[in-house]
Amino acid sequence: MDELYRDYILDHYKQPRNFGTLEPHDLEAHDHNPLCGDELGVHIRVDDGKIAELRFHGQGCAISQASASIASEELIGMPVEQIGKLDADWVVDLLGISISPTRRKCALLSLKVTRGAATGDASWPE
Amino acid sequence: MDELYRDYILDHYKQPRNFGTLEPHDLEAHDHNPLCGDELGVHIRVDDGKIAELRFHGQGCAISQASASIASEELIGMPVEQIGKLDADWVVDLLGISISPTRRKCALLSLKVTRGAATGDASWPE
Amino acid sequence: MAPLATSLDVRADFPVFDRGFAYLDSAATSQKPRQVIEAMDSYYRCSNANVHRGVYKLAQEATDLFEGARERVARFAGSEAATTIFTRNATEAINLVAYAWGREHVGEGDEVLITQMEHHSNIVPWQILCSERGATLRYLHVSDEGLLSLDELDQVLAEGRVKLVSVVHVSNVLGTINPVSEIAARARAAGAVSVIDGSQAMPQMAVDVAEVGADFYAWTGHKALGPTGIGVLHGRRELLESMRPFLGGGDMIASVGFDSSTYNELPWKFEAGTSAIAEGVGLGAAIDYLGGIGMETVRAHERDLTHYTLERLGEIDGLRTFGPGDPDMRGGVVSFEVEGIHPHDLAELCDREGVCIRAGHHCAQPLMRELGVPATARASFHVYNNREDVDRLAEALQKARKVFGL
Amino acid sequence: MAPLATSLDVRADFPVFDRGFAYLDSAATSQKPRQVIEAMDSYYRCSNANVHRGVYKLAQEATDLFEGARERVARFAGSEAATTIFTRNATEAINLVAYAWGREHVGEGDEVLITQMEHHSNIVPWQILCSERGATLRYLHVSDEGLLSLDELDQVLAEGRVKLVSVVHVSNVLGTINPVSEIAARARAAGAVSVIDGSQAMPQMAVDVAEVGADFYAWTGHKALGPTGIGVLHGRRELLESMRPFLGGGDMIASVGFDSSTYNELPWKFEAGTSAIAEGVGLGAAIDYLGGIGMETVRAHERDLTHYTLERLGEIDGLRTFGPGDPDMRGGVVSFEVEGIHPHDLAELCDREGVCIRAGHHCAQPLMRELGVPATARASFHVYNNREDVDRLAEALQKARKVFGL
Ligand SMILES: Cc1ncc(COP(=O)(O)O)c(C=O)c1O
Ligand SMILES: Cc1ncc(COP(=O)(O)O)c(C=O)c1O
Repeated sequence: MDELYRDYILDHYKQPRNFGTLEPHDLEAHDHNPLCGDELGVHIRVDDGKIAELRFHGQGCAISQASASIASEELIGMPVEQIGKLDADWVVDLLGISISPTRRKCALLSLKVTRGAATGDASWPE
Repeated sequence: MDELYRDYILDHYKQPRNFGTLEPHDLEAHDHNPLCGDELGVHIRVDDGKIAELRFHGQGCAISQASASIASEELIGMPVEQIGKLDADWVVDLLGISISPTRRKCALLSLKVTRGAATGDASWPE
Repeated sequence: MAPLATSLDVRADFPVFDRGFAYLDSAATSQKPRQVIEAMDSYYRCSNANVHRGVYKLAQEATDLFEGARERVARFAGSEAATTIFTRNATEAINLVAYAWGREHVGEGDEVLITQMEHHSNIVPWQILCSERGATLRYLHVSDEGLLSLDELDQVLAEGRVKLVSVVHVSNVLGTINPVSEIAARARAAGAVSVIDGSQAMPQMAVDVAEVGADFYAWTGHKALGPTGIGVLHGRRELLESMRPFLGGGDMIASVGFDSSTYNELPWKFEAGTSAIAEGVGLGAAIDYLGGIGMETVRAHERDLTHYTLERLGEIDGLRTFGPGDPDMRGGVVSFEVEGIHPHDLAELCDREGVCIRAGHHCAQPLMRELGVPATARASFHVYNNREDVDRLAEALQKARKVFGL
Repeated sequence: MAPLATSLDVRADFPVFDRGFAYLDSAATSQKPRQVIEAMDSYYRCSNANVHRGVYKLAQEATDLFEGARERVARFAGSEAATTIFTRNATEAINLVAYAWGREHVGEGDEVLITQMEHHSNIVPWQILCSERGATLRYLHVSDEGLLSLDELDQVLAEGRVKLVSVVHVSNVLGTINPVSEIAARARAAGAVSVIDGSQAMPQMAVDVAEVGADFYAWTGHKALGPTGIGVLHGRRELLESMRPFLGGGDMIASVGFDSSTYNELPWKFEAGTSAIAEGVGLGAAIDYLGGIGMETVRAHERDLTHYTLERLGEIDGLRTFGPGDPDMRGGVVSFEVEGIHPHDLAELCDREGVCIRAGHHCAQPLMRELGVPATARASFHVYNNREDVDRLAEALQKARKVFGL
C-alpha cells in the first residue's frame, strides 16, 4: 500500500466529510497554500462556546483535502477556546502518515484556516 | 626607452604647448574621458576661416595631455572646415606611439573636444 | 507517430542528468550545459575583475569578456549591443519599462493592454503602474483553443486610449505562440508602445527582435541554458535614449555633481552598479551553445517532443491538455490535468519515478481562473529531453492513476 | 614596523593567483575562493531547478540550498532570513529603499541627508528621488583627515527637515570607518530613517546589523568573496512590512487578480521573478569561508596591511595618501597620488609589473571635487593579499617615478 496515499486518505479526499458552506455561520476564514495554489475556507457555527457545526470548502490536493476532512470530525464539538492551542503535530498525528517538508503546508492548511477563524491568528501552525 | 612614455611624450605632458584659456574665443567645447576622469576643454579663435589661436585646458594623464599638446601645434593654422575630417588615425599617428585599446580614449580626447568645438559633433573619433 | 524530426543528442553535455531524472520543467528553468558552467568557472578562476573602469590587463580582460558576451547576445537576438540591456531577469526588464517609460507616459484615463495568458511578471508591474497613475489595465481574451484574437486587439486599440501593449511571445502555460509582430505593428499604428515578453520564446526558437519590431523585448537567461541572475531587455534606441534612467548608481552615470548627474550612454545608462559580470559571460556561452545547435533545430526538436507528448498523454484516461492542438502553433510546454488527481499529487507521484514536472498556477493565476482550474500539471522541454522522458512521464501518470484507484 | 598581526595564508584557495598578479583592487571586486566557485558549480551540475514552487525533490533541494544560504547570510550579518532581501547588488538595494520607502515618505520641502564621501550608488538614487519629490539633498562635510562630524549631523538634524540619512559604513576612497551606530541612533532620535551602505564594511569586518541599529543596511556579494549578481538589503521588519513592493512579478505575490494583487511575505515580497539562485548559493559559501577565517582575523589582517601600506608608501617621494592616518580608523583601502604622475599612468605602469591598482574617481566624483583632485590611485586588500603585494606596489611606484624622470 502507498505510504502517503493510504486508503483512508484517498477515501477522505474523494468523499470529504463536512464539506460545503454553512449559512448562517459565526466564524469564518479563508486562505491558500502558495506552493500549489490550494484554497480552503471554513464556516463555523458556535453553540455554547463549542463548535456546533463546521464546513470546509475549496480545492486542493489529496493531502490538504483529507487533512480537512479528517480534522473536521475532531473539531466538531470542541470548545472554541481550545482551537488556538492546536498545533502542527495535532494534524500530522491525526493524518497518521509521515509528511515530507514539501507537503507540510498541504497538511496544515485546514488547521491554519480553522485557527484563523477561531482566533484571528493567520500564521502557519508550528 | 619606454615604449609608451617616450621622452617627447613626457616633455609635452610636463610642458604642454598652447595650454590655458583664450578670451575672447569663437569656439569652445569641453568633455571628459569616463575611464579615468580626464577632463579637457578647448578655446579657439578663428580668423579668415582658419584656427588662429587655440588653447586646451584641463587635467589628465600623460597620454591625453601630450596628445592635446602635440595636436595643438598641428591644429593652429588649419582651416576650421577641415577639423571635422580628422579621424582617430590622425591623432594616433601624430603621437607616434602604439596605443593600446585601454589608452585609446586618452589619446583621442583632444580631437574629440576640438571636433566638438568646430562641428558640434561630440562623438568619439573613429 | 510523426517521425523524429531531429536526433539531437546533447544530453552528455548536461551534468545534471547523471542523476537520472526525466527533467520536464524547463519552462521554469533550464538545465545548463558544461560549456556554460565552465565559462563562468573559468571567468572566476582566471579573469575576474570589475569591468569598465579598470586600467590593468585583468580588468580589460573581464570587460572584453563581458562586453563581448553582450555583443554576441545582441547578435543572437537580432539586436545591437547598445540597445541590449542586461537586467536581473525578465521580470526586472519588464519593470524597467513600467518604471522608466510607463511612469512618464501613462496617465489618468490611459489604458495598458495585456492578455489573459500573461505570466505574473507581465501583469503585476502594469497593475502597479496603472494604480499609481490612475490608468486602466485591460486584458485581451484567450479563446478555448488558447489563442488571442487580433480582431479584439483592433477593437480595443480603435478606442484610442491604449498607451502600451504587452504580450507574451510564447505562453508558459498554454504553449501558444502569439503573432507578436502583427501585434507590435498594430500597436505602433495605434500610437501605442509594445512590449513582448519573450521569456519562453528566445530559448527555443529563432527570434529576431528587429523582425518582431516591438519597442521592447524582454527575456531571461536561466531559461535559455544560461545562469540565474541575468535577463535581457532589447529596446528601440530612440525610446531608450529619451527615457530617464531607472536605477541610479555607479556605472550608469557620465558625471555626478552634488545636485544632479548626467547619464552614461546606452546600454550602461540602464545598468546601475556592478554588472552581473560572470552571468553575462555565462549567458554568452549559452547562446553560443544554442547557436551551435542552431535555433531551427532546437525548435524542430521541441515541436517534435510536444507533438509526441500530446500523443502519449492523449492515451491516458481522464487526462485533458490545455492550449492549441496543433504543435506548429505551440512551444515546448504542455499543461494538463487528470480527472480525480490534483496536480500537486500528480507531481509528487511523478517525482517518485524520477520525473520532474511542475504543478500549480505557473505564475498565471488570471489564466487559471479563465481556464476554470485552480492549478494544472505541466511538462516542458529543452534540447536535452528525448522521447524516453515523455514515455517515463506517461508511465508515471498511469501509475499515479493506479495509486488513486482510477 | 608593526608585527604581523596575523599570518593568514589562504592564497592557495584563490585560483586566480596562479597568474601571479599582485591584485590590489578588492574594493572594486574581490577575488573568489575555490570554495565559492565550486559551490556554484556543484549547484549547476547537480541541484539546479527553480525554487519555491517545485514539488519534486530537485526543486526542493534547490530551494533548501538557496534559502539555507539566505539563513546563513542573515546570521552572518546579525539579521534574520525574513528581513534579508537578495537584490542584484548594493546599488539595487539602495534604489529599492529610495523607490519603495522614499517615494512614499519624502515630499516637498523634506531633506535627504548623505555625506561627501558617498559612492555614486548612494548619491544618484537620492538625487533622482529628491528631484522627483521636490526634496533637497544635503551633504555632510568630510574633514581634511577624512572624517565626518557628529556635531554637524546634530545641527542638520535639529533643523527638523531630514526624513532620511544615508551614510557609507567604510569609504571606498578614504577607508574611513564611520560611526554608523551613532549616526543611526541620532537619525532615529530625530525621526529620520537611516540607511547604511555597508558595501566595503561587511566584507572586511564583523558587522552586526542589529547592533548597528540602522533601518536599512545594504551590501554587495562580489566584494565579499561572493559572486557577481547578488546584493543584500537588511531592513527593519516593521518598515519592510509597511512598504509597498518595488518590482512586481512572479514570486513576490500571494495572489494575482485581474485588477490587483496581494503580496507575498517577507523577504519574497521584495524579490520579483526568478531569484539569483546560484548566486545565493555562492554568497552562502562566501560567508561560510569568511566565517571560517573569522571576521576578527580578516579585520586584523586588513588593518595590518593598511598599516604596512601607509608605511611603505610614505617612503616614496612626492606621494600623498588620503584618509585617516590611524589604521584603526580605516578599512583596507589606501588612495594616493604621486606628484607629477597622473593616476592613470601610475596604474598602467603598475600593471606592467603585475600590480593591479585602480585609478580614477572610484565612483565618488563629489568627494574627488572636495579633495581637489580629478582622480586618485587606489590600492585595496582582502584576505589573499600579503606584505609582498605591498612591496611589489612600492617598487612599481618607484619604477614609475623613474619612467617619468622624477
Ligand atoms: C562604498 C560603496 N558603495 C556602493 C558600491 C556599489 O556596489 P555595487 O556596484 O555592487 O552595487 C560600492 C562598490 O562599487 C562601494 O564601494
Ligand atoms: C512567460 C514568462 N514570462 C516571464 C517570466 C519571468 O522570468 P524571470 O522569473 O526569469 O524574470 C517567465 C518565467 O518565469 C515566463 O515563463
